[in-house]
Amino acid sequence: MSGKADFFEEDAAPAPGEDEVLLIDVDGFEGPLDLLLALARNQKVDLTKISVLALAEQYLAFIESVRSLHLQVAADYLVMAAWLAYLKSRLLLPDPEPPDEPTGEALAARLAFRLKRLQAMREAAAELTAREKLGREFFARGMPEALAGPGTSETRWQAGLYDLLAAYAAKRARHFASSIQLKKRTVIPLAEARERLMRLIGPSTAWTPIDQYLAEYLARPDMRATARASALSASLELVREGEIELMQASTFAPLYIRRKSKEKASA
Amino acid sequence: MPDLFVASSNVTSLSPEDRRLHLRMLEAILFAAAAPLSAAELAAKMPEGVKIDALLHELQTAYASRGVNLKQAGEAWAFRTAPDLGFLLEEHRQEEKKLSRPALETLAIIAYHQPVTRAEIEEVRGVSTSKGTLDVLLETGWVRPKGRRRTPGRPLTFGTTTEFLDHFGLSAISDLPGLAELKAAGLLNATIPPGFDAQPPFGEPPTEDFLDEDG
Amino acid sequence: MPDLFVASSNVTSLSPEDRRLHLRMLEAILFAAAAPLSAAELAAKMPEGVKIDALLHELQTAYASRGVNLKQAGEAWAFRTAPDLGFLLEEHRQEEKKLSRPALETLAIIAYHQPVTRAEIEEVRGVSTSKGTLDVLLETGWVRPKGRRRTPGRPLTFGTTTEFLDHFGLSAISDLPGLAELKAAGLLNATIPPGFDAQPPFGEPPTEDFLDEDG
Repeated sequence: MSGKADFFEEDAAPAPGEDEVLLIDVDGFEGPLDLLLALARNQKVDLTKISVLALAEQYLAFIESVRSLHLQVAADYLVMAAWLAYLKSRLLLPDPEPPDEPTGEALAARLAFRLKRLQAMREAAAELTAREKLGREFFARGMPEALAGPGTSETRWQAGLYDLLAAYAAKRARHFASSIQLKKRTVIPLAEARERLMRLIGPSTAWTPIDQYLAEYLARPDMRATARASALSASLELVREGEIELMQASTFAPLYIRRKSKEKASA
Repeated sequence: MPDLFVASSNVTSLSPEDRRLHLRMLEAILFAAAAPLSAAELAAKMPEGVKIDALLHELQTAYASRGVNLKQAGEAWAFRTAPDLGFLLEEHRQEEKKLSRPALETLAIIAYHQPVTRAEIEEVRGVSTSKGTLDVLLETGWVRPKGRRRTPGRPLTFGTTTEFLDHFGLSAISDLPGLAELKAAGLLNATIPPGFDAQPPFGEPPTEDFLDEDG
Repeated sequence: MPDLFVASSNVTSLSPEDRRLHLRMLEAILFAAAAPLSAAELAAKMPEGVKIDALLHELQTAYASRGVNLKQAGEAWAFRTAPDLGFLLEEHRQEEKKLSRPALETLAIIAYHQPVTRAEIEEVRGVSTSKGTLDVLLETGWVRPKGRRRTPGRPLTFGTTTEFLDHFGLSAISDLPGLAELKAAGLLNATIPPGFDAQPPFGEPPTEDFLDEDG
């Protein structure tokens, strides 16, 4: 790299435009293989000539850049990244080969095969859509005549497989919904929380962490959330009424509670 | 203007390729038409200056001895089945009816849970099945009584027929996707409670007397 | 007037009148139906012992250059207007079923790899199938279950239907564009075929020592 490039930020990244396009499209990728295929196409060479190593590096760099922006990266992209990092190490350090495992070259070939296969199916899909189609370029008889059927019944019943499956699925779904045993959630009502809190605080006017009053509930995982929520709501109500005072040093810091002294309350 | 010459020229002055193309065009238009078309309507769809009457009569002659004839009714033209082959057609058009939702549900439950009794169908459907629904299904030829359950009351069980498989393009009942497969395909929008088999309960040993099929 | 239907008669064991009647009947049946009819369905409507395949091919040849063609779609047959005349019939154009990119890709994978399981489709695409892919394809009627794979779990396989072939103007699955080439390149294999050239992993230009092949 020339020294000059260091002075000009825009020269540092060889193709910032392309990266930006990819970043914007990150949600548009349908999984890691799709992203890899897009990167391979960016190599602007025939798929048969892609460098799997270069591709792995581009993918890892891309995921890194996305993560550095604190964007959520779906787990399967990270799994692919981990695998590509492994592949990279296998390609760069071919010795010693772990026994009973395919060589780095074999792994790379496998990846290239999957990319080529996906690309082939993309092209096949495009060719299918480009075909002359019924109802678009060629047509059926506009005035069909009813053929004599084997039976003599007056009605010909119409039903498709999709309708049949959808009907069954919908019926079962409703059945499941009605047979679901909802676990009875224990919820502490606000009134109860309020009464309890006042009783526990008692006459004490010393700052005490609110959790201390809830210790009995906090030990039980199923009660923890509802105990905290009810206690907080009740305490806010009590503050408004001038019964108690609340104090918190910072976000997520312990919440302290005390009875408002009567002298102050009356003052 | 060249148009005047085209208009005044007779059919034979056209190249054989053009005449053949015009016949092909007319054939395709008449075939795809949803209603009989008058010569004027046909002419409007054809290249300008085409002698529509001559073409129509040529096509009519070409099809005169075929299984399908080009018929003129009043001003309008249409392809119709040759009158002597009328026996191939329905005398009165069969009414095409869509299977009702309850019938479709019942059919699906019979297909998935066969052999199944009426009470069992109702248990899955959550509503009582009207006699009409089962009658319709029996009429379709897709469902038939399969036997009697060896339980008190010896209730009749139902199952699907070969015609059912043919109609729905299935090679076997086991081709029906199971609950997990329905969910994976995006057809089932519910959590399958544990204990429900991923696969439908096919091939269970029958605990019943089969009806004599010939009887 | 030239006979537009110059049918070559190879089937000579029948009297010419009988053969002609059979052709006319077949023509009438196929003209009357809007949907493709299978050779078996056609045979059921014809006199017993008729060589349906020979008749179908004869009819297909007779109509090959016409405005209406006899098209094969797998096991089934139907008359369709010639594709080059589509411009005349724009009024009949139906709104195209717009498939999402994943659905189209899945359709192509099912068409080229059939019978194929959902897991195999996902392997090719590298993502799990989302809702609105397989269910939408089943809804189009182009895709259907094709039996279960004899592997653990007996997964359901999918394949394409007659409607798929009819819609895309394919006479058989083997008519899919590029199918033979893809097969030859091993790209329809589930696993990497032996001899599939390992890609140069270090980004070198592909080594071109073709001389080795003879050695």
